[in-house]
Amino acid sequence: MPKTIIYEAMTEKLEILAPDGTVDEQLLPPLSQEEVLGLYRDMLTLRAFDDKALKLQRQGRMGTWASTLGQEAAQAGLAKNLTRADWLAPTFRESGLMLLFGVPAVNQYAYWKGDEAGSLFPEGVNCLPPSVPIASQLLHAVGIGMALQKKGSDGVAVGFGGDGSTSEGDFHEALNFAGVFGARTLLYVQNNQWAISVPFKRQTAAGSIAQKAHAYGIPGLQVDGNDPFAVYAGTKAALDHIRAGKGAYLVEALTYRMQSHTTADDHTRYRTPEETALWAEREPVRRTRLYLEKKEWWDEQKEAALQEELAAAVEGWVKELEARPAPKPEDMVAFMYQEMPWHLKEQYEFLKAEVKR
Amino acid sequence: MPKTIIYEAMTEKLEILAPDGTVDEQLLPPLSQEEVLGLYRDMLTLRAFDDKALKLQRQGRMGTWASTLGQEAAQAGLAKNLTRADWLAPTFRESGLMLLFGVPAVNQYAYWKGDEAGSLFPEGVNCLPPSVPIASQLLHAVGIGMALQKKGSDGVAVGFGGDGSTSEGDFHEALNFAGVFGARTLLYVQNNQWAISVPFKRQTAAGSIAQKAHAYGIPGLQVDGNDPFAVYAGTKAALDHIRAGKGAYLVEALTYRMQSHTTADDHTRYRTPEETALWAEREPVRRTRLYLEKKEWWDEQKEAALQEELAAAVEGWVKELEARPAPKPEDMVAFMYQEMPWHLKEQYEFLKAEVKR
Amino acid sequence: MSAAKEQEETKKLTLVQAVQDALRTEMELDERVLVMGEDVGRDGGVFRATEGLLDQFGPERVMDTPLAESGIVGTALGLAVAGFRPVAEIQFMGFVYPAINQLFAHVARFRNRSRGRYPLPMVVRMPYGGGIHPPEHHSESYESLFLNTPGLKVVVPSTPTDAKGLLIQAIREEDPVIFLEPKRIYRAFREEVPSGAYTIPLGELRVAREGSDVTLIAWGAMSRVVLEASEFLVKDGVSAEVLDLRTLNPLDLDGILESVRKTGRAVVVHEAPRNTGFGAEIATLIHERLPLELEAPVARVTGFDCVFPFPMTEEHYLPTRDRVIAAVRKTLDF
Amino acid sequence: MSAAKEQEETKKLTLVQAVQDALRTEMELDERVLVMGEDVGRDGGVFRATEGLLDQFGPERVMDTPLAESGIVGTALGLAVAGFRPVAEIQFMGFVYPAINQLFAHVARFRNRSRGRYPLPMVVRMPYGGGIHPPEHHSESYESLFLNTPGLKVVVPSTPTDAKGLLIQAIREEDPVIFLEPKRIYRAFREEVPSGAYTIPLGELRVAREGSDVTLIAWGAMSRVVLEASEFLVKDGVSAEVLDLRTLNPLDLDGILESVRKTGRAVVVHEAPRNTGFGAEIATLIHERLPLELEAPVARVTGFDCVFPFPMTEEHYLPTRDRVIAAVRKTLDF
Ligand SMILES: Cc1ncc(C[n+]2csc(CCOP(=O)(O)OP(=O)(O)O)c2C)c(N)n1
Ligand SMILES: Cc1ncc(C[n+]2csc(CCOP(=O)(O)OP(=O)(O)O)c2C)c(N)n1
Ligand SMILES: [Mg+2]
Ligand SMILES: [Mg+2]
Repeated sequence: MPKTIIYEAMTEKLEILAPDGTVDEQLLPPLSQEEVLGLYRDMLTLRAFDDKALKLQRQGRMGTWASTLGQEAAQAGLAKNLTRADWLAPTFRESGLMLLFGVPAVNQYAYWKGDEAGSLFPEGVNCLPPSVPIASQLLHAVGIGMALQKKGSDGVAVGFGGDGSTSEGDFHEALNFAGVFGARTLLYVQNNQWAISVPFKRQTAAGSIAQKAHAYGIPGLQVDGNDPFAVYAGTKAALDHIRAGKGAYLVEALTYRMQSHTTADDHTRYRTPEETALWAEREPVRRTRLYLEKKEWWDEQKEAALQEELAAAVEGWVKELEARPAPKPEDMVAFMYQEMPWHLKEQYEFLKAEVKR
Repeated sequence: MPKTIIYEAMTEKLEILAPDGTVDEQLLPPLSQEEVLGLYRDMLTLRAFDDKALKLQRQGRMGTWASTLGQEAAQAGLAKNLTRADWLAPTFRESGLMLLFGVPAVNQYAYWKGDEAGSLFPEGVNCLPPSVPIASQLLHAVGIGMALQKKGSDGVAVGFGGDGSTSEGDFHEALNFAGVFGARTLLYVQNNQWAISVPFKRQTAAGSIAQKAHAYGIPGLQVDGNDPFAVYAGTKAALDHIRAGKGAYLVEALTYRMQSHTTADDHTRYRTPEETALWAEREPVRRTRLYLEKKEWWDEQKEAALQEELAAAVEGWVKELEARPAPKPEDMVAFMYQEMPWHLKEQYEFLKAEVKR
Repeated sequence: MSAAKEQEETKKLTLVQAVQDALRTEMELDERVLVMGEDVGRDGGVFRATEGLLDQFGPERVMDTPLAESGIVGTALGLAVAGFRPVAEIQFMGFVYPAINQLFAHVARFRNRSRGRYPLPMVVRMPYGGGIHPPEHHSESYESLFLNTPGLKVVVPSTPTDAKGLLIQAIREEDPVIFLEPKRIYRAFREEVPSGAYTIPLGELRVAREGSDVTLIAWGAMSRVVLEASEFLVKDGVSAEVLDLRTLNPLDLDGILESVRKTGRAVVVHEAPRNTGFGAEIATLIHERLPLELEAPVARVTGFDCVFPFPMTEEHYLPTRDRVIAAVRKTLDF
Repeated sequence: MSAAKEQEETKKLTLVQAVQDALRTEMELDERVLVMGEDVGRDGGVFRATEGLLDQFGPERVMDTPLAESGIVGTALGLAVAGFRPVAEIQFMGFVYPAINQLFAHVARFRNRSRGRYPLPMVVRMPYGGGIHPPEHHSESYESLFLNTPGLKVVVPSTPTDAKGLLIQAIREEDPVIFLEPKRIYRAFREEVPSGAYTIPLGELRVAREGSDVTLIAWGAMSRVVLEASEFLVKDGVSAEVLDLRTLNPLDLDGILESVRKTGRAVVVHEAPRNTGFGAEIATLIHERLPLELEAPVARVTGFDCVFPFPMTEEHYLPTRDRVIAAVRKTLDF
């Protein structure tokens, strides 16, 4: 039956660097050799940072850890576009991005080891503490983006979620508020195909997350999240749009969680070796190195030197971690309010006294 | 920058009967004269039902009432497609639809007068009690639709919301679950342009509600909600799709809340007389009568007879209402659990004894 | 009441007008203060608590939001982090549930989670409580939920003067405040309320009536019911001391204990259901701390453990003067 | 324990295995029973409570849902209305907040709202409580919220045998049941658990140890801590009676009062924050009903009024054997 068309929807995907290391020259963003090498270095830094945490966890020197293995391009490509005026509202999966944004490694290791004080970041690093309730962080980024818009700031707030987060009501409310208030907010979803054991196709009947932008009157874009150039160029376009005062943007980075969900999970229970092998071929570091080698910007020797340098950096972080004073039990009640009311004072004194005994 | 298109779709609107009473013959659904007159009669019934409630409220014989004035086509057009196997999960705005579905007028009047027992509907009327928390009902309809699908039932569950409801997280979760589980559910949104004092354009930056279906991988359609033929034909198409086992459907009926939000509201605080006048010309009863008169299916005399009949029916409902026994205070604790635990028994006895004193 | 600025003038205001006056006063003084919520703009709020603010301060500071409570609270949090002082309205306390995740998982935890880096100067206002004969979900008293969840301050005024001074203080707090407005007495009476800005500190109860035989403890609309009971009891020669808590967290426990030490008896009154209500906490604190001074167990007069009823029976749900009197008598006869 | 079917056989199971055994047993007996939630299917639940169910019963009865707690509970309600008996899982109690609106505004109210037409035979399972050293939001005990909100039954097993019998009973209830599983003791010990279906009625506490000097009241993982304390106290010549409540609503008040009548003293222990926790309600009920029998005020040993801490200090948050012993001593010395 014929009717009027009231809305025509279309969603695009950006891919530049293929798994075999070839690039679409037309789409390649204008990055200098130094910048490209910087991106590669960033990705390897994240990998070293992550790998050490996994090792510490296995040795019992770290708590649960949520690995970013395989998501380095999705994090480093975006980080390259961010400035000190920007704000992050991260989940537990953004450790790499936070590192590149200026949240010290030791803070993050301390957080995951189980010390709240890890979340007290240096002044000037506009990053909220990571938090665990899925999708709820997106609203914070929208509120900050509304504030930045009101203040006429240059900054942009970036809110994070995974593919699973898109099912929560807060994802919806965040995108809707972002649209209505023209928030200076980038909604950034790393679709790593899995929410613990639930594959993306059981998360939604929609074929992509990027297309969900059509529900909110804001633009949406999918990028190959294992391709640092696509992530960089796609998020740059989105951020340029937002910085120009044109309102919020949704970017979906298609990537893959190569590790288990966290160190408390065992992904072999629900994923096939074929699938993980397929994605191992598509992972971002490998393809970037292939590209660099083709360009003759990189070789085995440079790689070895970088790895050595990173190993030293990582050891430094671990030393810093282990040099931290143990958190004081009584501090659990000390930060609830500006001043402790009588009942918390009593509890504070109780905890202090008990520890002394 | 050129990219791959990963999603392309559109959203359509269905309009058949124009405000001046002319119809698009091509689109006109194959309804007999009797059926068309039935639709008209249904709409007038709703208007009489609503009008009486407003009057009772003004006289202090009724509590708050949420008028359906102007939304008669949006409710009667859908009701005509429903069967006893279907289920409704209504909000406070579906009183007309409920009436046509078989929920007795007296139950509804009792509910709005402030007697919980109004919500005990006759057996065989698969209608949940109306409930007030916006958007939350949609999930119930999806759950029922999942159940109907599991049972292989012919029925469909219909969940309701207004334009305002589409901002809540539950709207999103409902549509997403409906898509993922292929629920036998119609999500039916009466976009009456206002959520209390907030106009639709402040509710979302999207131009329509129907287009929100793109986020969930289910079909969406907008119908002129003041056009009984478009509502009937549009919801029929959606229900046929669902009954055929093809999964959930979102239908947006564009209509207008001609009254204040409820009797506790004063819409002149936030709406212009121009706007209400404009929509008065577009209201559904007027255009249907123009159509009927053009067809020579209706005249002043028939109208008068029908009005008289409806007035009598309405008086009957009021009599029924006023003949109901007053609710017992102790019943407030009697229906909390299958059996009252000790604390509720104590409270029940207390209430009973206090009333006796 | 510690007047921030000496004020001679007063205006005769209802409680809801005092709320509005507080918002306007503080918005004039501090441009970081924002108002947001459903229908708070053009409509001026369904109870008129924000009337006139949109015209005076414009849509950047008075924001009609989409219909989404989680969105309201979650974005208010972001605004607070980035330097504003949002005052968000939840239209009725009965509709706060969708915002519980943002309130409890984030607002209540943010200062602690960031070890003090991000305190949240924000207020969430909610009309609450029964007595106005509305449809379902418009009469609830959920204060218990906010008290068992650490990290929020909870304030409940029961007079126009307190409403204004407490709300201004709430807005100036560096901690998030849940501000509960007893809608039943929004327009119950007028009072001379000082013009201009003044504050009433959180955590200090108000002795609404001095007495020596029994301590009556209440908040919100119940403060009025209890006061009425105390007046009636005078005829019987019973001298009741009436405490209007004003702030439920932090609680003025010293003020309570001081009174009960004097009277030896206490009755707590609240509208919320009895089971695990705040009455139980108050009773327990008194029993724990004054075991030898108490001459009778602390009594509770509360709502019932059921859904708040529809209008035709709602008056039987709410604690009444007579129920309070009966509880006092039982306590005295113990 | 009222065995529905006389069973000779037993199996040595942990608490989490008993939960799984209950689900399987009841799903075999009643095809209306469904299991749904995040990761309950292929993964078998993050704690393996639903392991093997997908293979045995298929995806129509064991549903991995999208990541949306409101959606899980809201659709479970619809399934229950339409004739199924869903057992929904909330992955951790710390993530129940997004479902609060569906639980409190609907699940708890549906029977009453429909005047009995739509009872909701549904169970919402949640692993809860501290002690496993996880990241934030994985250790919470929010039982108070569910107790102040009328309309839900709240069950907390602390042994494998109870877990199975109570869960089967919960599934058979015509009322919605919040079923809290103390994850700290999911695998703490094994017990011989009867095979096949048996039920334990809701609302009946279990006397975990008989004693005469003081009554210790607890539930969930705290039952074990309290039991340990009671064993330790024997050395001091103190005979403690230990009550494991098992059901928090409806509460077995008679069972509590009977014990306290005998001992004259009581200590309530819970992990949740103290303020307006269920300990306050229990203490108040005892004070109200046994004012003359009590020889000391009821004592509370609880969590602190703060966010549940991160792993490095979490052991200081949870009530310990020594804290319970200290409270008992204080009560005895009163
Ligand atoms: C509200 C809420 N529900 C459940 C959880 C438990 N949980 C933690 S991570 C996770 C899956 C997240 O998947 P996704 O959003 O895709 O992010 P990813 O872990 O893949 O980065 C779940 C269910 C949670 N943290 N918050
Ligand atoms: C969760 C929730 N928040 C707020 C309200 C208060 N409220 C009642 S109706 C309404 C507006 C509803 O607008 P819409 O969804 O467009 O439906 P309409 O009234 O126009 O039919 C509001 C805000 C509510 N009932 N539920
Ligand atoms: Mg994921
Ligand atoms: Mg509307």
